Amino acid sequence: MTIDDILFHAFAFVAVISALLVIFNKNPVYSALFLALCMSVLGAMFFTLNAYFVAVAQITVYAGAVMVLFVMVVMLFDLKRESEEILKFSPVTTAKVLAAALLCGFLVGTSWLGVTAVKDHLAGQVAPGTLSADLEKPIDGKIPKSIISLSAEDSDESTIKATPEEARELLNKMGGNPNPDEDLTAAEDAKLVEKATATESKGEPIEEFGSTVTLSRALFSKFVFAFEAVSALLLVAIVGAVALARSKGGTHHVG
Amino acid sequence: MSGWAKLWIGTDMGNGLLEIIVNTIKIALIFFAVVSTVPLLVWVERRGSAFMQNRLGPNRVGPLGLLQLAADAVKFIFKEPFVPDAADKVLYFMAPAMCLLPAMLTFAAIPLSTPFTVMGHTFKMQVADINVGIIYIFAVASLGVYGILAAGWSSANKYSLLGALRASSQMISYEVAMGLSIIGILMKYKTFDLTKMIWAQTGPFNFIWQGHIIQPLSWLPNWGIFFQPLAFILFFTAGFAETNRLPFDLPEGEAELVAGYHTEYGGFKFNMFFMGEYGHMMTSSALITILFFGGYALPWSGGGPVQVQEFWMSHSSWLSQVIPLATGEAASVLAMLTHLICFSIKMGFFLFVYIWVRWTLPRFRYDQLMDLGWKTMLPWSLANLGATTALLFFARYNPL
Amino acid sequence: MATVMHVGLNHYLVLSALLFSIGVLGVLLRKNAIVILMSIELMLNAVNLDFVAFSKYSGNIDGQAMVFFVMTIAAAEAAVGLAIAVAVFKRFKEVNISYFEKLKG
Amino acid sequence: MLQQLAPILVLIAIVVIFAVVAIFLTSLSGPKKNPSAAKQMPYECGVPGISVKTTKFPVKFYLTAILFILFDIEVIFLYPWAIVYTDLLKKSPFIFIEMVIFMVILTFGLFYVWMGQALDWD
Repeated sequence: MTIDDILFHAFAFVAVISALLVIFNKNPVYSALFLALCMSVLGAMFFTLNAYFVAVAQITVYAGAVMVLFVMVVMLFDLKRESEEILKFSPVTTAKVLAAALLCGFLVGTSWLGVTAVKDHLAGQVAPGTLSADLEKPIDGKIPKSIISLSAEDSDESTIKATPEEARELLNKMGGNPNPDEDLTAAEDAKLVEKATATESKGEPIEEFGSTVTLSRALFSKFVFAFEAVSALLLVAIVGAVALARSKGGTHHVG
Repeated sequence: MSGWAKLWIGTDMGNGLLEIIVNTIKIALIFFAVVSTVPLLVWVERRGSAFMQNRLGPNRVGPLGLLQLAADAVKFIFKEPFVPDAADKVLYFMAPAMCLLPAMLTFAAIPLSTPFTVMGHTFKMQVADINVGIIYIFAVASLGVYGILAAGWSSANKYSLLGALRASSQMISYEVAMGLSIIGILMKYKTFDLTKMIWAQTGPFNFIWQGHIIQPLSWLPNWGIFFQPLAFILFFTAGFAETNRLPFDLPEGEAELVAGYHTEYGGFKFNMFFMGEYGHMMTSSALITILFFGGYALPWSGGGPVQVQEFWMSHSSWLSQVIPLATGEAASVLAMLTHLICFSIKMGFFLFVYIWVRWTLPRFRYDQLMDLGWKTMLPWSLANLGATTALLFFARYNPL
Repeated sequence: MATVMHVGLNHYLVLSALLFSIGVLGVLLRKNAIVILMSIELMLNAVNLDFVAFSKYSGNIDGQAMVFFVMTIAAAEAAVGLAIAVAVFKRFKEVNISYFEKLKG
Repeated sequence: MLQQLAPILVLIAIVVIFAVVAIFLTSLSGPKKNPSAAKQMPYECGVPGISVKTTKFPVKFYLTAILFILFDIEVIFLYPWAIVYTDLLKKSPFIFIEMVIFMVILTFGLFYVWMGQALDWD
């Protein structure tokens, strides 16, 4: 057992306990604070998964912004502790708990069995871009820098040849190519080959998987439509929130 | 080696039991260094303010009133442990720690100096070398709001709650402007790593225009402030608001809100809020130094830290005779000390400016403060971002 | 035991499933609209964990990119959801979910 | 993996231990607790307290928080963009144009908020 394993179990324990406290605490202020804790722990877990920027973004956005809003609203309302029991014994409550447990069972079962099945299926035939055959071992892909960096200006003469398919595949995998399905011209193909092979022969400094640069390249090329859609979503949310907050309050009338 | 120590091998805590122990001690030392700088800053603050207002300040206890710090500490420790009846007990006790922790965690990512090597073991002058350093600092700093909100709410006092709400609203308002203001400089450095930022600022002032390196004023250091002066002003101003210091100390406006969110706190618990505030102040001074003033690198030193290391390589034979160290190791230790002093001077200057401004400017009104954040700083940082983007577009985009 | 304790993709998926189910349970059990919104945030977080874990174990960065979009949606949902909750609170002095039945267009 | 996180965890442990020990020890070192009805009341500058808490707070506080979330997301998208901007610009102006569109849409949101007086404190 390595420290990674120990930490995963520690983080998982804290995350699950704080998640349970979110829903079973009668005081909404504590619920919100425990949710912030849960989100921070998940952020730390992302850090151990090499998703550095995602981890800090998770803490900034969820723990630092969204949950602050929740805490502020709960404190402003000055909601009292709920007097009603959350888990009182009744057929409806039992059904609810059973439904959630069943959902949990399904999710755990499918993910556990599914991963094992994929593992068995892929044993021996590793295809790049698919799940790695041995799912106990994460792909800590060390990716040559000049494959990621499309702007690498110099490309020396190559000794080892990579096929255009391989080069393109590597680029697609990193999200470096804005249009993975687009047919490249012969000249562009040649360039890709050059780049891929130049790296192999030169042994340049390598970039770690999950680096922010790789992520940004994917975010602003492959996901450009989603990125622009985000701006529209935020605009709508701004307008909606302002309109709602400025309204005199309430809906129409008490029924 | 015990099993527990073995687990840490391969992490940034070092390789081997010795390095792990030394690194743990180093982390504790940096923490206590930050904590013990607080009374010193308080002393500077009180003496400095007295000097500015033509008073004497604390001058009775010890030389120059320096022992006043010890007297204050003793008083903090021997106060009656007081808890208001209506308080939410758990949060009331946790809130000071929730304020202190983010302040200390942000300082952890600050590179204080170059790494040094002793007996073949290399140690970094930094608690954690995080490759997304600057965003990490912003992320953790934004968690500081919880301590304030928790303190205000758990005290069950309306002054506390209103003070906490004011403080948190103000902090989040200025966080946006703060985040936006540094994007221009990030475009230039192309990294989130604080050490790489320092290295990007070595050498003389230069920039790239259409593929050519232009060096108009070679006597200027290559510091960020010369590229982004407006960003510096915005960042510095936002720093005051983030630390809730004058002229932005509305949360603690004595006339209206008593002492703000820590009205109901006393003794050591109050002291921890204080440590948190000064910790944030130190982190923000250190960040300004790193982003805009070349960090620990000496200005006009040519190749920066490399040059300093080489200088000590040829001038450190005397140290090798005093203590048994290889020349390279002695040079690395001396270079580390040089850079540490350089960093302390730069950071100390900004800490002094914080104190200076506090006793110079009057307090804003709350609506003026929010207007400044949303209607002045935010548009200006957006304008700065737009101008930088456009300028870089013309400088770098070459359709040919 | 050794294989169970050795962390692989399975572990992240199971943890994510647990958190998601806890979120679902919160939505089902609680009456307080704000706690229900929190439970939804919890479910979105569980999905984020899945995305990042898959990204790591398949060597594909796309999963991490998706997290940003989930985050945006979660933030927009929280902003608008809480604005509605505040509007309801101002009217009824409580944020019980049953009051939302009285909403009219 | 965890290389960079390890020192942070150690620091968290140190700070938490420091806080717990300090608060615990100072609660022992101080004079005996000597509560009185007046002392245990919420502090009201000396006059007898009227209410424990007030529930009337301006809407502005949480409206600020809502706007903060939305602009924070914008900033989070700008960070990764900033570090690849100049590199990708060498190849095509695409990276410039996409951010211009993004920012124009969001600046429109800021304009709406401003015109709608949501940023005014009165």
